[in-house]
Amino acid sequence: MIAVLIRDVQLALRAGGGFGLGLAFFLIVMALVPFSIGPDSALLSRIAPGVLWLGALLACLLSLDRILALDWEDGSLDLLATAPIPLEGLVSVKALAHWLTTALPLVLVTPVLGVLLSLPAQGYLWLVISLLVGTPALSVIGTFGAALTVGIKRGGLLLSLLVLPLYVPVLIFGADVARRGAEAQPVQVPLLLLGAITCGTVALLPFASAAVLRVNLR
Amino acid sequence: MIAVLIRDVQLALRAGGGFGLGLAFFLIVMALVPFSIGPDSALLSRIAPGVLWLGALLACLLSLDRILALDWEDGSLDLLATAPIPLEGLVSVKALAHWLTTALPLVLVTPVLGVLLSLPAQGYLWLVISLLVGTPALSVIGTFGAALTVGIKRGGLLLSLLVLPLYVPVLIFGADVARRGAEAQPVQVPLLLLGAITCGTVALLPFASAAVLRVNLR
Amino acid sequence: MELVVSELGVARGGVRVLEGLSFWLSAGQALIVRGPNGSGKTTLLRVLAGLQPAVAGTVSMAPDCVAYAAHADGLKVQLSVAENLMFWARLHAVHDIGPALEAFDLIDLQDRRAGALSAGQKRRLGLARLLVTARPLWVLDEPTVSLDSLAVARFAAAVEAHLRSGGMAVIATHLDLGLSAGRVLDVAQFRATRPVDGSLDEAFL
Amino acid sequence: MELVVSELGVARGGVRVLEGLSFWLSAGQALIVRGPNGSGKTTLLRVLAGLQPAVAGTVSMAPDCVAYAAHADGLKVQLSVAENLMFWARLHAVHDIGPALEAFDLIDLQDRRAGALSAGQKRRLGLARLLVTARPLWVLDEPTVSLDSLAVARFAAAVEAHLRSGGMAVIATHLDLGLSAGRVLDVAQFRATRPVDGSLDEAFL
Amino acid sequence: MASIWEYANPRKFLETSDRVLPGLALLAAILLVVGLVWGFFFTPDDYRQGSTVKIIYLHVPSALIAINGWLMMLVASLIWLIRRHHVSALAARAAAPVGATMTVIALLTGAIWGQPMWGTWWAWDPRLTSFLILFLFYLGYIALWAAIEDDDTAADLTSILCLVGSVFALLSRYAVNFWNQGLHQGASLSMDKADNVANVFYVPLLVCMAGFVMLFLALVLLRTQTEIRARRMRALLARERMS
Amino acid sequence: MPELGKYAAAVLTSYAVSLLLLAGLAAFSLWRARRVRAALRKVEDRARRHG
Ligand code: HEM
Ligand SMILES: Nc1ncnc2c1ncn2[C@@H]1O[C@H](COP(=O)(O)OP(=O)(O)OP(=O)(O)O)[C@@H](O)[C@H]1O
Ligand SMILES: Nc1ncnc2c1ncn2[C@@H]1O[C@H](COP(=O)(O)OP(=O)(O)OP(=O)(O)O)[C@@H](O)[C@H]1O
Ligand SMILES: [Mg+2]
Ligand SMILES: [Mg+2]
Repeated sequence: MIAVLIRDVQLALRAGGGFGLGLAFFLIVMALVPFSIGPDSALLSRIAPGVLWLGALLACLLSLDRILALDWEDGSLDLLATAPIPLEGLVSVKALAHWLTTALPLVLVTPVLGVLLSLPAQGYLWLVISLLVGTPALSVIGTFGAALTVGIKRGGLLLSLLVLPLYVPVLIFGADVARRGAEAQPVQVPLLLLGAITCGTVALLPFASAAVLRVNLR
Repeated sequence: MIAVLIRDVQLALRAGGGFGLGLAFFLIVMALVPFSIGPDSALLSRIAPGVLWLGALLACLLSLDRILALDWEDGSLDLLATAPIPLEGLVSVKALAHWLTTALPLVLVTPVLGVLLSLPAQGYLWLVISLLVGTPALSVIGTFGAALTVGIKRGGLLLSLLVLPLYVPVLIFGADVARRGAEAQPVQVPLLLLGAITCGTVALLPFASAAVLRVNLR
Repeated sequence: MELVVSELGVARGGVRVLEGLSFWLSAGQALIVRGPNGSGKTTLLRVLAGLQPAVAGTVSMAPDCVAYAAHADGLKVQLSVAENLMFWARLHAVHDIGPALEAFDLIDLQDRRAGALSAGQKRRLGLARLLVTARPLWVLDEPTVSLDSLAVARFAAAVEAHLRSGGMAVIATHLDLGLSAGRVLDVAQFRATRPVDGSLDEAFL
Repeated sequence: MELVVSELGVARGGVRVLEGLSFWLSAGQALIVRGPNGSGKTTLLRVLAGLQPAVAGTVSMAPDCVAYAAHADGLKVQLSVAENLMFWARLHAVHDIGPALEAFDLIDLQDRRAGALSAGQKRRLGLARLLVTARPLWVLDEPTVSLDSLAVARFAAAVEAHLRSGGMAVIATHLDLGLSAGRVLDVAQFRATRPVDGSLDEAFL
Repeated sequence: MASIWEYANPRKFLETSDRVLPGLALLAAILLVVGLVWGFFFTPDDYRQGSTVKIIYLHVPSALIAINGWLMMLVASLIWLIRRHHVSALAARAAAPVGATMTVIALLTGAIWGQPMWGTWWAWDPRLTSFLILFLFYLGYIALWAAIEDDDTAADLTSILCLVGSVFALLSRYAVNFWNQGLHQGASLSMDKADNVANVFYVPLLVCMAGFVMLFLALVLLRTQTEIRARRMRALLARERMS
Repeated sequence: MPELGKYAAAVLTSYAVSLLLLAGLAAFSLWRARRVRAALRKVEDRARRHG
């Protein structure tokens, strides 16, 4: 199980492995926002927390199809399924590896982008906290979507379609925490709810993912 | 050449071919915007033209890796390269097929999404026009990016990374036309520039794409 | 330790391809599966490996005794040969990849990226994986494709060593493997006559 | 119409693998390329097909006279067998796919989705494509992999018919193709001794 | 009376539904015509909303079906997962496009109604928003069915998606509620009970709702039949292929 | 025709759009039902003839 985690992280770090690409995508999309909205910094600072959350979510989303599809294509997934680890464990480890290599760097880089979008000073702390609490749910839900679409060629877009509505609650609470933080309002309630969603998905969704994967390998 | 166009459109329309998925992605991302920004419709209506342009651009972007990578993976691209059509023609036709199956539906559906984002009434016409003029450039530039990254496994994210900076001018002028339209200001200048960019890329970029593809096949 | 397959029926894409297939393999024996294209060899092997369920009959061996190798070798092109092998070894709690590298003449290639191997070299690496799984039953689908004659001989030697140490092997192939032992089973005789599987039969026909 | 290859050098991944390779093939002749794994057969064939440049020497034939078939068959899994073939036929301005279907016994399968074929059936479809390209030189990389003996015989018949009608073929393989004609070229003897190609040589050594 | 599971046999289902369908379709047509004509021509205008109140005869029934259609799919998916009756999975598949269409109708009529009433086509009101999310779930469900070839695999995957999706749909409902308190009417059919005109709107609305339910049932039965036949055809073609 | 007042456009479009969608769905379902039924009959006949 740890071997799988190590391998996945190692693969992500190798050339062509995709580490940093999610990050770069995030950076560029955030850089494009002022070009499309216009350079008005009062406007930008109002939408900054929301846009940063949305951008992080999209960057996560785009890297989802690397979680399982690569292993499927080269036949590793068949071999992993016959290896002596339970599938539930496998999907959990894969979600963890995705979080470590994709979501965590995003969280760490958000403050920099906050500057680009004139995020108010008091907003940084809660933005980072909300992302830290919320992104594990994104990885786990994403793994479920990846397991659903694993055998479908270039299923990336379908994967997005399936996963995005599932992301809605996380996005609502996460962006709400960030927005309230930026406006110096209390954040307890949405933060608690966000935490609850994360705990719930992390605890339960791997079973659904494993079930789905089993069907797909059949 | 027409055979290739027909085949690409046919493949896109087949089950699992990806037609409509770009559209659905666009729809969903636009629906997520209010969840992240908040439901204030005055704010939404101010950022609507820019966000719609950005969304259309992202939806285009995500479907780029189907242009060439699928053909590369199953070996068709090697065979197409040895077939009796010039590579320049091949990449042009592939860009055209991408525009027909991905960009055009996006343009047609934007007005509906404008409603969701409370786009001001006078903004619709210019939004659609700017998209109609600008999206061919997106497809052609995207094909160039696809040719650059063909051969890289799951190169989708890298592709996005390479193509996004190239999209900047198109986005700036396109979103500017749409924004001025929504604010009832004159649009001629950015529209002309946008048209010029589109003509230029459509005329010249296929040569670059073909050259790059030739290198990648080596 | 033995493999008993009785009255097995297997289906692909909702169509039953083989039925009434029974055989028996004890420790140290190998079975060569033959049959024309599309006769269901690949499907049979996937069932034995536990990757898809049988539609009838039983297989006596649990899937976690089976090491499976198919057309796709499960190699990561970015990792080196040794790293690829090491991963599978760790997963199966085996510590030494030396013998596996040696058996398939991969020692010189061990630091090469797996993506920079030729077709036959890739195949050798895929086969070396079997040696680090430490599982008694090998289920192999056309293992010698793209191998040159020297490599085929090395493969035969590896299989025979595995059999001598009490292992078993089920191998589907169209080629001559150079194995001295090994019964042959032609699956063509078990071609299914009832076309679809039981439940569907009643439901939709 | 003839193929003259003289003093050819080919490189893979920046490393020269073959050099000083010359041969000569006239209409109606076939050349079987042999050599151990990793000796450079695939690389040689890609050069002949014009997919990568030679680092030295010349090939007399323009790439647009070559029909190339490699491991990947270029099939679209969503399209049917006939649709797949039809596409390539149209691209090469050939109108009738009947003979190609017949030569590889695909008539019964013609309405099947290409994704639902077995390994050997896919290969047959990939080979049938050669017949609708109407090109004189066939360059084939391990064409009979996964084929059963009947299909190998059909393949041999198709190659011989092609040769009789004035075509040529260069075929890399480890297996026996059952071709009655055909000279054999072992590439092992042309293994490169100077490791990198000329320009690099000067630059870095 | 025989066990309800008998109808899980496709042949039995086809026979029974063939018998039921014409009557059901007729009933749906009559109820819809009566309800809509009554509502459109023979009800007075509301004192506040004017003639737009007539939209209610389309808006509320379609919203009702949109939600309950998803519920029906959920139940059918569960039955498939637990008892593996093919008809059940196929019924869920057949219902999805119907539910999606109803969702679109509810959204469109609501939007058209919103323009005169709230002065905007669309507002990010919880009820409206959760409807949009429901629509997205329908889209994903249909797309997944379309993308997978093997019927049983597709049935399994879409069933699990339906299950997980339902949980998340509920979650989003609460999230959206928390996020924005909106403009939309409260959820009670007795909204106008206080007014003395209540029954004037109420009775034709009930007729329309019954009509929509019947239409839904008829369409789902018909489409399920089609799916069963298509499935049987694939099975037969597969058999043909072998011999 | 009842008097719809200043909201005539809204009411009429919503009726038109909804009825169109419903009719479209019903028509498509019927068309597909008929097509599949015919195709199945053909396959069944063929199957019966060949035993
Ligand atoms: C796009 C916009 C709209 C959507 C998606 C929408 C959706 C819904 C939904 C889901 C229901 C629930 C039915 C139920 O609970 O059984 C409903 C009921 C209703 N809607 Fe809307 N609605 C929209 C706009 C409007 C507008 C603009 C009005 C009028 C001003 C309106 C008036 C009503 C009424 C009167 C009901 C019945 C409430 C009840 O259950 O008693 N809706 N709508
Ligand atoms: N995905 C699929 N869907 C439907 N039918 C399939 C699918 N894959 C294979 N088949 C069919 O199932 C049958 C058995 O295929 P299988 O791959 O087991 O054959 P095989 O004996 O391994 O053949 P080969 O020697 O060509 O590899 C074939 O008739 C094939 O056409
Ligand atoms: N992508 C690559 N990068 C670097 N070296 C490579 C790459 N692919 C192959 N090689 C090396 O180039 C040499 C020639 O490979 P090639 O594929 O031509 O061999 P081959 O004769 O076709 O072998 P086989 O019989 O195994 O298919 C081999 O030594 C191989 O290791
Ligand atoms: Mg096989
Ligand atoms: Mg080779």
